[in-house]
Amino acid sequence: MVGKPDTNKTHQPDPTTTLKTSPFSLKTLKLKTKQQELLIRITILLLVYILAFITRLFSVLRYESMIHEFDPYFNYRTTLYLTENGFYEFWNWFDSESWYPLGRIIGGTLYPGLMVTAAVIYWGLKFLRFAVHIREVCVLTAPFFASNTTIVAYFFGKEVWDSGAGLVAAILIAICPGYISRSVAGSYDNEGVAIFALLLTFYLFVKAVNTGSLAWSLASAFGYFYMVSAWGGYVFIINLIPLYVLVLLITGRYSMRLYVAYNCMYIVGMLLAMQIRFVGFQHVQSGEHMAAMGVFFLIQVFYFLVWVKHMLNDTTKFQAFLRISVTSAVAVGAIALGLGTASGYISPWTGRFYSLLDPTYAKDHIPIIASVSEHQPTAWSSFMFDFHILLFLFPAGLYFCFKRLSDATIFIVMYGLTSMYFAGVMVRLILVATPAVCLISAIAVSATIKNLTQVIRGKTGQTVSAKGTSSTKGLSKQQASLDQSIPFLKNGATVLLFGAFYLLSRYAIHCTWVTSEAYSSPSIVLAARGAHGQRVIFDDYREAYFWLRQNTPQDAKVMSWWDYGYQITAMGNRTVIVDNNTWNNTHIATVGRAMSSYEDEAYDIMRSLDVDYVLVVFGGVTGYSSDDINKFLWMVRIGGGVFPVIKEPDYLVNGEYRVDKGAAPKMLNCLMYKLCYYRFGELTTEYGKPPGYDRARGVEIGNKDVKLEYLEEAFTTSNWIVRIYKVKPPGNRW
Amino acid sequence: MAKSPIFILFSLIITFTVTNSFSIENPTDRRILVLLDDLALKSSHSIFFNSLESRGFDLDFKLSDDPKIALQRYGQYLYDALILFTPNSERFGGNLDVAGILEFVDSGKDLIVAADSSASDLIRNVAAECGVDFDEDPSAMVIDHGSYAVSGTEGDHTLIAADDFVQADVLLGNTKIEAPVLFKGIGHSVNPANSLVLKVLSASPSAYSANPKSKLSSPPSLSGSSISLVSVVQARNNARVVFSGSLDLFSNKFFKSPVQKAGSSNKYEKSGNQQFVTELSKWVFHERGHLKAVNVRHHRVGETEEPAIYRINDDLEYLVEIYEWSGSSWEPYVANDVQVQFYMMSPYVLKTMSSDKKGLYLASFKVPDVYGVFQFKVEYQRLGYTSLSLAKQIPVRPFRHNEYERFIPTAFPYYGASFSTMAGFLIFSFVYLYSK
Amino acid sequence: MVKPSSSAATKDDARALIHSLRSAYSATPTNLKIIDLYVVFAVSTALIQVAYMAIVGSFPFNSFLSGVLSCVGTAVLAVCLRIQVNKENKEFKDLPPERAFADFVLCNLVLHLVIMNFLG
Amino acid sequence: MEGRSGLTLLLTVMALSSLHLRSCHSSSDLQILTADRRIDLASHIIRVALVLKVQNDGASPASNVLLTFPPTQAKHLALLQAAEVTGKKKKKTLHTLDAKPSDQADGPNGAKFFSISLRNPLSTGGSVSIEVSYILTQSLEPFPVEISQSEPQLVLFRDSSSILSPYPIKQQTTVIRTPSTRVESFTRVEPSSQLRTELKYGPYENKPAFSYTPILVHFENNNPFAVVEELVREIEISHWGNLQITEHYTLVHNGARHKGGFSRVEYQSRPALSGVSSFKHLVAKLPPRVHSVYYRDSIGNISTSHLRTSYSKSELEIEPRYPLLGGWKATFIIGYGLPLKDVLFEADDGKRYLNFSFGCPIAETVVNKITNKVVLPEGSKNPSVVVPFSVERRAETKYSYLDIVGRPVVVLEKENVVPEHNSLFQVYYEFHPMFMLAEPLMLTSVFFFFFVAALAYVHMDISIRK
Repeated sequence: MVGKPDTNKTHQPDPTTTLKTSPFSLKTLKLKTKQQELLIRITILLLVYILAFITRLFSVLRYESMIHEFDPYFNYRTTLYLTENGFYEFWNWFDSESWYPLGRIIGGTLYPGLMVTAAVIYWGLKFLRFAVHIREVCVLTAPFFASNTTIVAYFFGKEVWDSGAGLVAAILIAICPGYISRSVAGSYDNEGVAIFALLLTFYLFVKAVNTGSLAWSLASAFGYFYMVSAWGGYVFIINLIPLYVLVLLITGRYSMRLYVAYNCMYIVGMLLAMQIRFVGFQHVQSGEHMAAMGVFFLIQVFYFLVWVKHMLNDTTKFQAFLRISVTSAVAVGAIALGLGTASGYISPWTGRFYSLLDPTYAKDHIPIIASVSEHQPTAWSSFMFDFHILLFLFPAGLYFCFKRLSDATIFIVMYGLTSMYFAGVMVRLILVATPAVCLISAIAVSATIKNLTQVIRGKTGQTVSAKGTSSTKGLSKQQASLDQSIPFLKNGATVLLFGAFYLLSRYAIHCTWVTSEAYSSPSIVLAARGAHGQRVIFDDYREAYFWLRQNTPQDAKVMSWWDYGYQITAMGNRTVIVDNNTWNNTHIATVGRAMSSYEDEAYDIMRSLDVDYVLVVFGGVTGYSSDDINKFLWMVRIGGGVFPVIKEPDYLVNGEYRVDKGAAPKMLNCLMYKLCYYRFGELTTEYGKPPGYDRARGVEIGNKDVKLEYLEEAFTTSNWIVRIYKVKPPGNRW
Repeated sequence: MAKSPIFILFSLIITFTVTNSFSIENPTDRRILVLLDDLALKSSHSIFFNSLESRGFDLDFKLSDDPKIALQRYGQYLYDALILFTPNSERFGGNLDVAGILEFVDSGKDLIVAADSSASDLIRNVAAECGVDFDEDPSAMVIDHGSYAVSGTEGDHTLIAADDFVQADVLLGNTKIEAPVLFKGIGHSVNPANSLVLKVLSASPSAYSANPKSKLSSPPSLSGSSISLVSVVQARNNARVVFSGSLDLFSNKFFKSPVQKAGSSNKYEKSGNQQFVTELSKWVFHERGHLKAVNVRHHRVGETEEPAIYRINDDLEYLVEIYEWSGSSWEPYVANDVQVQFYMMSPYVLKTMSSDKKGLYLASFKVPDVYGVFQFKVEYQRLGYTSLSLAKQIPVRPFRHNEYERFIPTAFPYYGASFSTMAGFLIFSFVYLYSK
Repeated sequence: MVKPSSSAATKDDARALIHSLRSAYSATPTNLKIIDLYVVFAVSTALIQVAYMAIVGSFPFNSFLSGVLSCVGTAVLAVCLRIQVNKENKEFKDLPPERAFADFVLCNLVLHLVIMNFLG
Repeated sequence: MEGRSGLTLLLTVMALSSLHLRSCHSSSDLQILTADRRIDLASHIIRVALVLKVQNDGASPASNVLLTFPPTQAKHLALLQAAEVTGKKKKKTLHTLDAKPSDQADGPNGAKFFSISLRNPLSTGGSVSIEVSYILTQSLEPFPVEISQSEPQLVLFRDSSSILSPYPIKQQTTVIRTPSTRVESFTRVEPSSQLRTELKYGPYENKPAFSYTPILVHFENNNPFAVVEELVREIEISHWGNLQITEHYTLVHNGARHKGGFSRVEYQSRPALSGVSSFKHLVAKLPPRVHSVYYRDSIGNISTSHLRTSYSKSELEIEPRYPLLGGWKATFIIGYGLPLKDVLFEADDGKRYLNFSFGCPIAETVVNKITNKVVLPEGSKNPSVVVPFSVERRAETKYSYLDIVGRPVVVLEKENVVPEHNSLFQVYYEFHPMFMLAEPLMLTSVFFFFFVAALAYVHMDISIRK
């Protein structure tokens, strides 16, 4: 707590200082040796590196060093297993504790990159005799990789524009909320390392395109491999890069370098990616990867044509040749693709992919995807929240890029535009867009500032020559107009410059504020302000999970909604029916059905699944709004999607969802309602309100004397947030 | 005042001794509480009681309104079985009530209930809770003009000679009951919803249940062989309960009296009651038909120790030993219908186990080609025997990455190709380097 | 009525093409020719495998993939090498052929290692 | 369980007759003039104070006095202390005598002997008065064994109305203190009486040796039956001025098992009526000037704990994540640091020694098995231990931050530990201060190399650019 403010105070000025120094470095560039500039650059990078790490430690200071949210708990559990049992056991791990009774092949159904990374770090530290706990390693993995990302961002920016832009990009991405949201300490999730891998791949690919060397493209292939091993988002890469190649071909910017870069990267990358069991043959089978293959063949044909054209330098003959070959090629390609899809050899696109292309798709077709909050389309506010001024710098950056088109800038532009679109479709994909936005805005910032400084310093000639390529034409034009009215322009420039600095400092402040307020709470421990403004901690989740761990039989099966599956297995160490890896819709629907049907029907379902305990999350006492009652309609929908006996209208009263007296009779008597409100009617939650007043919904509940016949209350946490019920054995005499 | 603590002390000590008498090692009951309406029953039913005592039970007779009736003290049951010869008392002394009796049964103890015409609501409730419904009409009795017992005085045919026994040696012993059983009392029907209740002695098709005094106005609620005279319930926890519609069934009078069934010429000196009741009491007090399954184990074929997890397509063996309690010792149980399931939401394997005649049952089969958390299930319910239900959880995993078959012949060309390319690469690099 | 004419046109076009191509190709330096030979070898192997797969079906799919991809990969890499060492390509003047070949070897090594892993 | 002990109890009852016969020829000719015994059943730790006045009628002087315990008690005997009293009420002084299990063969039905060796042998006709205090653990059987949330917890205590002794006792009384007046029943052995929370047996006159009359006291005891099944304390010495203690607890409520469901409403609204035998929080008495105290378990911090520090002692009040009802378990870890100068001293022979408390800091808990691991700094040699009572000792090696040869660990194990065991123990070891420099040197060298590398890089960088 105390440590928090001063840490970011010390690093607050960073952006500004660095900004000051970047032009300063330009100036010194002529006057003194390059070492100083290098030194300054390195120090800035170092500071940024540290800043990126520290700014993500709010959660540790506020709460403790712990794993956040849901999926990270699975990752943590698997990492633990990996470190304890070694890689081969992990690779072949069949987990019988989740998805009872089906079980889950962990090794074949996860992206191992994250776990392996953490484990390697852990083993490394242990080898150096640093007695750290694996939890600490997991907690700090995301920030660590965020720091690495800044370095990559620097090089990328340098590659695309110049080192100044690189530095700015590094700074921007170091504190950009859109990225921080998924990489604070404790959010031990694939995205943490994936963004690093993504940016690295892109950087290396651009590098390869620029140099046209096999080595770089090989490196980018490895980057791609790491990305594939880390996150499902690799599909974005495997579609963006071909698209980029295609665009270059169309705009007539085709070059041998491109050919070299793409082919090597594609072939080797694909082969490497196939080594990940979860990905397997998708590269040659699923429709999502076909674009890349198509472009691969296309570019071969194209190369061949160019070659032939070059061989026989006579246009008429070449056109004839073109006619033949193209028609035949197109025919062959079409037939092949048709056959592939017809024989079901090339699988059609998956639901998530569809929902990417068409935002409304999920809502009507796949409730299980739509039910996840982070799959919702993004609101403008969240854009503003996550990008702040970058949102305005982005177009400016695009403008600069277009002003100085090169293969690299085209790439970054495309990356920016596509990822922005996807970010608009799904909230979580803001993450993918963040690096692009940062880079492009960085270009804008550095370009403007450079121009302004040059204007101020008046004598641009040398700087231009000094910075070689940098937008000579634009500047010299400015020169022309600039010669007449220097003083006025200078003042304007100074003003603008300070304005820019002001904006950037605003950005920095905004970022720190967002990080500390919004993105640093581990949704497993809830904090609230008490009556006298003091901080109240609701630690009910862990209370319940630990109770399960200590006081239930080792092989007890716990039924809960899938959100809590990972946490129960990781912290409660008990078998669950469904969990957050939503691979089997029917199984989840069964649980949804049990929750939404009457107690006796539910009892049969639970018996058939050997359920011993039922766990529900209930916010009625504390006013915790994301509880099972508010999620209940999704259970009904998902259950009804498979079992038509469950009908959503039965739980609604003329279209509205309510739990008070006016609620639908089926609602008042379904299992979920009973379990949440069992004996809640006797409790007075708020002064001056009748007993049984639900603070999360703000109503007095409709069914106050809930009787349970087949279950009994086994445990309820101190704030009632988690309630656990025991399933009774069947009747003795009947 | 000064005496009670000592009494308590003794009762405590006794309870200690009791608690480990009803053990899995010796399922036969020891101490039986007998509740009577009046102590006269003690003499009028002495043969029955004496037979029990001679078989080593110690009976504790109490009047139904005795204030010191208590089945348990501090959560320890003082008795293993309860005999209710109290057809008419509406409530018991002490704190014993319907709930108490049912709790007694639900904790694995045994119960004999003898009702009679005008059976009390208490009895009716206990019965109803076990799926036995006595005739609502309080004054109704079972009347049978077809197969009544011929006796000196021409009665109203409420004394009937029933001989429609259930066919189960485990219930009624091996020796066939020749003479019909005398019955005089109320009839009941078994609730079809309850699968655990079973008719032991049912009335003849010509019987019906009505008030013998009054004229039969409406058709009788119960009639024909749907009327059950004596029924048994074996609860899921193997507690055993007997319901008899007649108290006299157990009486010395009926035990001794000769019987001749109407319409049949042969006449017996002695009714079947004694044999019937004795055999039935042997069953209900777990002297017979009590099974136990011990050291359940399973392993891969050719191995001995139990693995923590199986792989798909493993061959495994499942063994269990089943013994039957003979009243004095555990004898090997011999049957050919014990089945084991390999179960995950539905049985993937269902196999009848082969038995060497010494109680060991064995089944060997191949794990199906499905991974998941399976269970070995033995659900053995045979008429009259205690039901065995064993479940043992075992996960089944898919192949490891190195357990798939290698070097498939069809793939050799591919191998060849890839190796040839490697070779080609080497050759090429040589040629390329030295070509200049 | 269009088709025959066009087909006829294509026929003699093709003949002319072949001829001029052969003449043009004879001018290429030997080291490029070696590479071309290598490429042809790789591609043909790939095609054979595809044909074989079409016959016996794609049961050991990973083996098939590794087989074909190794060929394709080598071919592509060889083409890349060809591009880089080709004197006529201005883009690669600053890239010495030794470096190019070293990269080529590196890529091949990686490729074949992965293939080995993937084959079984 | 009850059944078996019950049977043994019956057996003892039957065996009594034979005892009376055998008692005449007992080991020596001592006799006890007066004996009075106070048994305190207030908590689940039974503390017994026994005052004997022993007289020697034999010809030969007796050097030691025997005490006898029935086998069940001997099994649960946690601590046995004896002291000789001299002087009268006003200026009475105590001299501790050492009491140890005697090697003598067991008495009738396996009664175990403990011998107290007197300061100076008791001459013929002389008499001495001895104060014996011993502690029994886990000798209260919950009965009924399972209770629901609304019921109070009843327990049974078994003993003998007359003191079991190898010597005839002229006059004796036994007073049993119960936590409350709610006594369900107790065996009467006249003269016996109950007034408020005290049951008085006796005075009995002229009981022969080995006389034993079983009594049962069945009473309500709602005090927390907090038992630590296993406690592992790791005490790590760092010569940089800090002593780090980490304690791993496995806590269980050892009273009557909880039956049926747990209703939070009941528990919140009527704490007086429901779950009376459960406990929410415990108090750990830590040494003064503790710092950086933490309280966590395998899944993270536990936020409910308060630390009160004063110059004399610090109290840490901890709440498990959930209230412990009968049979419920909780595992947790307490860690804290201490300034080294409070606990580490230098002996005259140049050795250093750690002086620290042995037992479990949590009040009124029984520890079934305690393991104290003293981690000495790397490079310290031949450690030796001084403990006021018998413990098992092992040696281990632990690798911690930047260790090369590892740190020697002294492991001390003891079973059946009660708060009275919280006495100081010492670990002596030799340590050369040079070892303190090892780690800083390593670190500095690493940094040095790092900078050299950086330097090299910078120069390389220039060479490329030029």
